[in-house]
Amino acid sequence: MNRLHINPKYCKGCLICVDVCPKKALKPAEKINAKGYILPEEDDMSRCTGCGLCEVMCPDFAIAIETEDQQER
Amino acid sequence: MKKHPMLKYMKETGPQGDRMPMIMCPGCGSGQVLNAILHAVDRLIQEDGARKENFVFITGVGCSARLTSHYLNFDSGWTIHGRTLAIATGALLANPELRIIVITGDGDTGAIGGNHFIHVCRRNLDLTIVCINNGLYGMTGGQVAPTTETGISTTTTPYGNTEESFDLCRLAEAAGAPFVARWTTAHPHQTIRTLTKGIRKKGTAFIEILSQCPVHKKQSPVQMLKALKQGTARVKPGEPPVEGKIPIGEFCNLDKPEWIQSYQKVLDQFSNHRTPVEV
Amino acid sequence: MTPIKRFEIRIAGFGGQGVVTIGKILGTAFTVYEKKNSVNTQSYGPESRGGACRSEVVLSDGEINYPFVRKADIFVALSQVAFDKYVADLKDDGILLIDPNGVSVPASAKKSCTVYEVPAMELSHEIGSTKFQNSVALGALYPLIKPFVAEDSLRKALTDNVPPKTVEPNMKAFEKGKTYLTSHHPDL
Amino acid sequence: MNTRNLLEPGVYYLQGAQACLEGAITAGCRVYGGYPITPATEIMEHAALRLPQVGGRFIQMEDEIASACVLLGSSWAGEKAMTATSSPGFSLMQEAISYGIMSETPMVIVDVQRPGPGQGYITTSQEDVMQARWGHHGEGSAIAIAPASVQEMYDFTIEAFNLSERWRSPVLIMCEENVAHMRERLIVPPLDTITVINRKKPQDLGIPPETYLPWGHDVVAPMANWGEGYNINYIGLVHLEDGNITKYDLAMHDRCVRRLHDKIEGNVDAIAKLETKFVETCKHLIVCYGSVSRTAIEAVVEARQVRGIDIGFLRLKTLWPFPEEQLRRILPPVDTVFVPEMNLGMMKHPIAEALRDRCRKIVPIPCLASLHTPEYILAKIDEEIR
Repeated sequence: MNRLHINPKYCKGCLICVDVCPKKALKPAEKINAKGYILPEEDDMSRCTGCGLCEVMCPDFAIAIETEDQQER
Repeated sequence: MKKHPMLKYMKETGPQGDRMPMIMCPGCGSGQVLNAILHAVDRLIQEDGARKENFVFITGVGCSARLTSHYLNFDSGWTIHGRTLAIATGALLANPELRIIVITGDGDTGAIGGNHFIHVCRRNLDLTIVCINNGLYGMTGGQVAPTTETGISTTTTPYGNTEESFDLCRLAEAAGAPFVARWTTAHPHQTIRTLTKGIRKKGTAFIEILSQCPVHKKQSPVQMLKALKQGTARVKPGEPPVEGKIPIGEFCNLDKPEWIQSYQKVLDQFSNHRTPVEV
Repeated sequence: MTPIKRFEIRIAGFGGQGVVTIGKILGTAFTVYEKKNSVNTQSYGPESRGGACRSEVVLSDGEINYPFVRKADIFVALSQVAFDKYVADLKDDGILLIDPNGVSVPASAKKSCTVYEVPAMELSHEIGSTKFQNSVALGALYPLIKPFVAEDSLRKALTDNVPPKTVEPNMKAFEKGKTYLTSHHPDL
Repeated sequence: MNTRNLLEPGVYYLQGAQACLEGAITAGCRVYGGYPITPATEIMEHAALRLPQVGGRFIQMEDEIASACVLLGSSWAGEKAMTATSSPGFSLMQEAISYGIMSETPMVIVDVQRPGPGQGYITTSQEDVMQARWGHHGEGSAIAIAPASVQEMYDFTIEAFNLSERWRSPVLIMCEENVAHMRERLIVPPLDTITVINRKKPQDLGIPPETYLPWGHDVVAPMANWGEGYNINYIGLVHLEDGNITKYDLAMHDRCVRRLHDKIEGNVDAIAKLETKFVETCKHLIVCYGSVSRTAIEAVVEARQVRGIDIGFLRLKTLWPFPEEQLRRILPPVDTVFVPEMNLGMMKHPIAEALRDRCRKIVPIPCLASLHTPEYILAKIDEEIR
């Protein structure tokens, strides 16, 4: 299963990634973080195809998808 | 933890401390545009074997300008409001090998730098201009811009904008730029493709990216991206625009003499030529 | 060559008479070929309005500080307007060189200074064009500044400062001016 | 030094404007961006002719703002660059000069001064000497020098490039219309006797990109150029030595701006040059600069020889940084100080400040739109002293 990495230092909680994910693999977190942002989190990563749209559309370079291939290495 | 793939081109930290996160407001389109530009540059480095050292990013002043403000692991200049293209001209004169990417905003290009903009397009200098158009002045708090639509209220048009707005792509084309395109922050893959083409283009490539300012337009980034998608329609060269939609796409890609190359012919002919100064 | 502390030449006429070129030629001859110091200035801005065009050369073996004419040693006047405008700056015992067809010198002015005449326009016309009158004037000026400059230097400087195609008629004009003056003033 | 197609050693008869440009290319200038304006255009026309011949590039820009910005871009990309303008254009260049000071950019701007305000006129003037110091916004100073002859238009322009490279600073050549337009002897010495200074580079000092501090290492930081792999960010905001701007605090601000200021103002002795005559024990003094010094020395010599007035001569070759300490060191206490200027009294202010307790009286001798005649200065001296 692909893994989601959110950098909490960089993410400002715009949630563009949650919206653009074609497979709806992400969801907003339930809790607000210390900076007042709601960060994205994994919803059902089994749906993630690793298309990378969330990475390409992230304004803050805060998201990364680790595919299964990469994990094996 | 795996990092965002484009962070390899960013200076996350330096000898005197961390530089990121970037200063942009949450959901600002500028970061998305930088993301797309870095993807395009990455492609040129990987696919064309372009020399990373030759890429130079130049910005002026405004939200768009902050993109080069010490974040990039490239040569860059965070310069003067509106003057980016004049500075880029100087850099190209000094070193035509440089691949200059000027990131500007609609105020930078359409207002204070308008004169430099039309003349760079006229000369057809080999550089890429990426204009992030959010339709207002964000950095100073949401004032009207030359690209603000008629009727829109801003802090300096409290009763609505009574002026007509600029179509920067038509301006660039009329001024002579051979490569002109427009996309939005909702079209990342198209943007990356066009940017790659534009940077490869020998000549002035003007690429406008319609972008969102969630803060001053008081809407969520997600909503605004949807509006950008719905409010625009792809138009191919020669096709008429779709009624009620802002045209997007690659509008022209012409072959024209690039100025540095034209001047090189003068250099080749006269650099060994000695016109004596009158004694 | 005679040593020289400061010698001032002013040439004036109307635009198109080649006044500026005479100044450049003189300066080049003095500086490049005679290894003396010289400063050449020309009328500019308000001065060049109203038909009087001026060129000045200050010549010295030493440093030249103030670059403009204070009191001219020689004044070459090719038009009446120019004469009237600048004659007051000529030294009391100075030398005046005029084209008698364009300039009439009042009797009062003739008393103290030495007046030489050269019909520059007319002589130039004989070569086929009035545009060589400056070289005629330069040729006529030569016998008057002989102590400071060799003829060869002036001719070389003339070659440097006129279009290559016109060197020959300009040389002819120079010769005509020089001959005219020396034949009328055998003492020179 | 690449000497191909440079003006060869010898004696020439040139206009000040031409000598200036020849000096520039001899000093290594290979980019010129400009905009026509009377009475500075001759420099630009000569640049258009000569730069291709030495393998450089010339461009006529859309305005003076752009012309000055060309210098920033060229300098960062590694070439020495120059522009020339006249007073109204000089006003437009102030933005880039200020940026050049902050970004510590070697660049040379020639101001062939004409009188103002407004369009004023196209004749001669020294009315921009204060603009050279205070025209740009913010603290920090540029270097300004004032040539007085065709030879100096050549020599001082080489010196201007050397100063700009040595101190990483904009250098302003403040000349007057009459100097730019006059023709005079220019002696070009053997080219190997001409000193040409180039910017210090991190590569030469063995500093790799990883440890390079673009605004650190020394009083004048080594300068990396674009295209060399140093990932340098030229910047106009106050910054830390490594270029970081997020760690803003007042101490960082103070350190950044004070260093820029001190780099120039703290090295006046190394930068500024004076010329003096008869000053050792003089009773009166004339202080001047630019082409007025040519009239002034003539008047001084005449006042001494003919009138028997004990008057000394001091010429400021460098206007800014103002050499106040040098003046105070060199000069004895004097009675009257005359300051002839082609303006209504500008440099008399720093001169008066420097000599505040060293003289009885400061007498400005203003002259607008034309060079003083020696008689004019002598009359003022007579008026005060006799």
